[in-house]
Amino acid sequence: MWQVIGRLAATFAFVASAQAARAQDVRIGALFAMSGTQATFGELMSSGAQLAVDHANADRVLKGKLSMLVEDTQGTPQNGVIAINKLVNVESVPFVLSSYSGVAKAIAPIAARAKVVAVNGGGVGPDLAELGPYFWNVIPLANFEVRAFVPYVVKQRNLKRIALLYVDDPLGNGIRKEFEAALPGAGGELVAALSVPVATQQFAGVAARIREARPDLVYIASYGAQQVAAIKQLRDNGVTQTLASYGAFSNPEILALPEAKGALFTTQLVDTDGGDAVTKRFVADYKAKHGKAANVYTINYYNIVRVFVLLAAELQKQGKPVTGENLLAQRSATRSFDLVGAKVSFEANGTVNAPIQINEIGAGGVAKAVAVVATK
Amino acid sequence: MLLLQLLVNGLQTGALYALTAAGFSLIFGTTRVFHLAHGSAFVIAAYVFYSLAARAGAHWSLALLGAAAAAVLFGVLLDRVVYAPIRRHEGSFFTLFIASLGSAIVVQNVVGIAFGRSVVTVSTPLSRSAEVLPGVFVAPLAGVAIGCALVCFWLLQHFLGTTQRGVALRALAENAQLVRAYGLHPARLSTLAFALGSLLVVPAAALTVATSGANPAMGNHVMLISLAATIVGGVGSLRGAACAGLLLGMAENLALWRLEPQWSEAVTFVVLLGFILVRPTGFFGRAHAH
Amino acid sequence: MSTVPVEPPLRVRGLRKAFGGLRVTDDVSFDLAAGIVTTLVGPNGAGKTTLFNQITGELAPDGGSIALHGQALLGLAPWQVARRGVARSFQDLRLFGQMTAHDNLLTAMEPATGLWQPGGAARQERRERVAQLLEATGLAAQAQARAVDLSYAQRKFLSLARVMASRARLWLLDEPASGLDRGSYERFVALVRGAVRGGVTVCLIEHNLDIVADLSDRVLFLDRGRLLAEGTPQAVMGDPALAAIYFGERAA
Amino acid sequence: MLAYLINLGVLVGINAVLAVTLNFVMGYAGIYSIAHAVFFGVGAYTAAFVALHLSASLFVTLPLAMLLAAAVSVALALPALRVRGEYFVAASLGLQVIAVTVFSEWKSVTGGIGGVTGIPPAELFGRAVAAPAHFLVLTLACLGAVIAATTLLLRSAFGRSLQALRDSESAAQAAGKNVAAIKTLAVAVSASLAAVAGVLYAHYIAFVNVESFTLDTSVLLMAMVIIGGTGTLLGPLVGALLLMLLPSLFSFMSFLPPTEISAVQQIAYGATMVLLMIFRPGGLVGGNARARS
Repeated sequence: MWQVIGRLAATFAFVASAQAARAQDVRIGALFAMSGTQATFGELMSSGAQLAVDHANADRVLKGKLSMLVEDTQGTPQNGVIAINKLVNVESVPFVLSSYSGVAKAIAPIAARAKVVAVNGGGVGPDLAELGPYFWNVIPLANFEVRAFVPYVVKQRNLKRIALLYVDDPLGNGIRKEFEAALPGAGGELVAALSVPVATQQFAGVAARIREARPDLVYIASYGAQQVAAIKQLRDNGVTQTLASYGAFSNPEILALPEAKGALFTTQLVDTDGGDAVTKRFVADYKAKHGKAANVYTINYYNIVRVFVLLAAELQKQGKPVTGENLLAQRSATRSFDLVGAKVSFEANGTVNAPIQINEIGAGGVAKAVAVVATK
Repeated sequence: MLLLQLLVNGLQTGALYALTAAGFSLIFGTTRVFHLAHGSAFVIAAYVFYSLAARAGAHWSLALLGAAAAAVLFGVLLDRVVYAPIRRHEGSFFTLFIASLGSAIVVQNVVGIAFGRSVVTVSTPLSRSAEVLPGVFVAPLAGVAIGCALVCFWLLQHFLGTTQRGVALRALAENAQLVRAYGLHPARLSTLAFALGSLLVVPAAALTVATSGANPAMGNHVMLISLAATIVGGVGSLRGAACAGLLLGMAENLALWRLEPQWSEAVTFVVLLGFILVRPTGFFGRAHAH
Repeated sequence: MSTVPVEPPLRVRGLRKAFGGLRVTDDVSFDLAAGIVTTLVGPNGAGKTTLFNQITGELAPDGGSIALHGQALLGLAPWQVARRGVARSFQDLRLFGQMTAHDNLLTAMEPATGLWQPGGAARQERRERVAQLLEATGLAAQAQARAVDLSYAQRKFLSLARVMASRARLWLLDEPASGLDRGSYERFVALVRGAVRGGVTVCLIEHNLDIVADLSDRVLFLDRGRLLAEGTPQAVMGDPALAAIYFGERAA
Repeated sequence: MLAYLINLGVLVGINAVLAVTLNFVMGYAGIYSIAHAVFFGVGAYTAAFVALHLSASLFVTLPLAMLLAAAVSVALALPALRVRGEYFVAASLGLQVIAVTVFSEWKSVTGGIGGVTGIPPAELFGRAVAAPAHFLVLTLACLGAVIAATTLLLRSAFGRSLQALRDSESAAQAAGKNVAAIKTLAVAVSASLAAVAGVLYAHYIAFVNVESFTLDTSVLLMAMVIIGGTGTLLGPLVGALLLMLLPSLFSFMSFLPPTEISAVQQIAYGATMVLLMIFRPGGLVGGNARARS
């Protein structure tokens, strides 16, 4: 809050300088965790989004220049609300990129009230599907990931007793609900569900509780630095079972952990080897610019910006202003989008559906797909 | 077995809490400075240890020495540069308290800018537990922690009980006038108290970096625990602070037996509030709360 | 001294208090009679202030009784004792340091607790009385000065004025005249005499033997928590045994 | 630019309410509480809950929030009656930590870390106060009312009683002051007026979660009072204004990396607190008057 108050005031200070733009120019906003314990993710997401902005400007798809205003949320709802207020009320952007389930839930009503489209490509809390017409998701939510994951581990891997360590926020609570719903039907059992506060870094006691429950698999529903600490300390404190998580394990810091070897995690299926032009260009340019392969979050945020560019270009062609309301109408009118990795169509509630792939972290921190599960 | 495991964990946590709390208690008891920046000394020691051991690749003993030097330097500098001028003007406890709070905020953010706000760890094979009894896992570092605490307390007891300066330090806690009358210099003794008190956080800081990692904001937690332990143990009583530190570490871990982890900090402070309301002088307290 | 009242303003019987093994008040019984000045004397550590603290409710005695006009005081909080008409001063003064001299007195006249207090005529009357008291204690020019900024003698008088402001009928003054210069001392004696003439009962703790001679009607001699003697100043201070205790201790 | 100024005005106003009410207990009653954010939180959560489930009218949310905050304030008054000085500071710290746990865990009311979303705008006489400019007027009106209420109280007999017990509790008792009742009342007044800020905040941001009511907030509020000047009428206002404007200044310094701005601000606050305590403990407004023990 200390810094929050500061940010409340500070973020509004750029207004004066930022307004001297040409009338045709288009601006969108982005809410990323650029500092704090979640900064690694902000980096990944913004690099993807920025590449899409650069591509759009290079291709002159839009009349005028596209620019993206990045606001730092540190992944917390509080900072997210301050940032969305600025983007909506002061900057008047029609379209905002959102990340983190907690942030998404907090900002959605504000965006909806102002008829601004907010799109999530990172948070996977299942209730993100229910945030109203102005909130879209391009990432399959955790319910898809959990529902794909549970039958796989129970049936294919014969890991029936699952212990859940989850962060006490909308994401963690959402995932817990999914496990409670999905496990009994698949023949599994939730033998322990332990929640930890967002800031906790101590897991020795939690490890003892988990061991006591004698699970076959430990699912960690958290993110960022906390997940890194949890993996290391669970292993340090005698938890030898398979570890698992959702897409957050694709964090390079986790892949690099020796303790994470053998862990399973789900991601949406992204086919970067696909032959379509959009994917090829993204893969090549991203590698050229950042010197490493893109991660699923990078791709999602590239795709969000790309969805915006496609919709806005169409609106401009029709002579309509690029407002949140028109963007929403145009999305409903568009059957599908050519995005990196796939041709994607939105469901009526603003979510997308994609096959889920299950990855295993192998030697040297390389994740390799071990199964693909179609979801419906 | 869970209970036994939690007890062992509690012993490890409690040993470290006892050390930091004794440091805070020593400083508060002898100088009456409500030294909130005690947590900052912890953070500084932790990051210096991390820089030397993990980044520069120094031997752990060298890194420990560096961390100790940094913590002591910080404590002494704060006493000389910040607290001493305020005390000269007979500033109230509150003035000192705010100055200390300000210092803590500065340290937390300087460290945050320098090292980032994420978690840093020094990896060591010693943090890996082995099963000593069925269902009870103990890491070598737990033994190191408990051993460290015992050695430190023995040394401290020896110093305060037998050396001239140590005895003077204890006397200062009782009566500053008396000490002056015996020709001892309170300012110099106060420096000694800060040096010793800050030194006591070093083992805990280094061990924390090796087990769960450190971040710049953890000074807050250390400060809250030290303060709670000092009051629960009774102001002016090192033994009280140490026992209370141990107790709070145990309580925090044993709470996991039945409660979710998010309640553990609240458990500590319910104990603290209970003591303040029912027995403000703490376990071993002599000083009056008024 | 006039007729003996049916019930003396203050009656103390069998008062006992010990800290650990140390008896600070050891079976003390005495009366404070109306309209006279009684002085508590005794060497340092005799338990004089402790006795005041027990009368005012700051310290709970281990046994005995204290009655004000026949009503038991024991068990009451200090503020309740104060509202029954017992005012005290402190050896270390305990003025309201950051408040003005004027407000120090005004607040002593406003014991009510609520957020709103009756105003109007009562308020005007209080302000007038504050002015009178400041005038009487020689502090009129310092009315708007903060208490901490006053000189030593001025602070002593402010402390006395605060007692006077309370309208209490029993005053317990803890070394009120120590360290006063001659002029201030005489002003002090005059103020106390005036109050006593108005029917106030005064009990002093004093080391200054001039006061004992000038002002006291009766003397209580306390040593190590025990009441050793009581009587006229001449009788008590003239007793060589008591003088030996008194001066012996003082010299040490 | 105007939108920016209006937003800043609202935030300064809300924080000024908190600083003024904190100063009421800290500066005048000598109750050094590091738990003021708790009452801010109680106000905000009450407003959020009531506005979502009952009515968004300020005539409903304000009184309920104030009443509840006053009731909760007993938890702070209790240690204030028992202990002073460092002990009370420690007790208030404990209360702050416990309150944060309750705010995080009582999910049915507070929504946990996810918070309460979609709080409707405040209503006054059946009309929504949603436009930022209107909300600024509302905030300033509330600030004015809070300043008027505290100032009147401080100039009254009650205010003198408060200051008397701050300067010497035993002497205040000897002057017939019911110290326990006065302290309890003072804490209740401060808490219920702080709840006003919570109500405004909840309606303005339309979202509340526990992050706004942590120890950091309490410390920030304390910094506002201290830097402005403890026990002065103007001090908390100056402090709130300064600490709210400072961040904007930093954000104009383009050489600072944007992600470090908040850290640099905090360093500035922290260093200011230290320097003031060494050279000017009375705060900017308070002159050289020493903070009192």
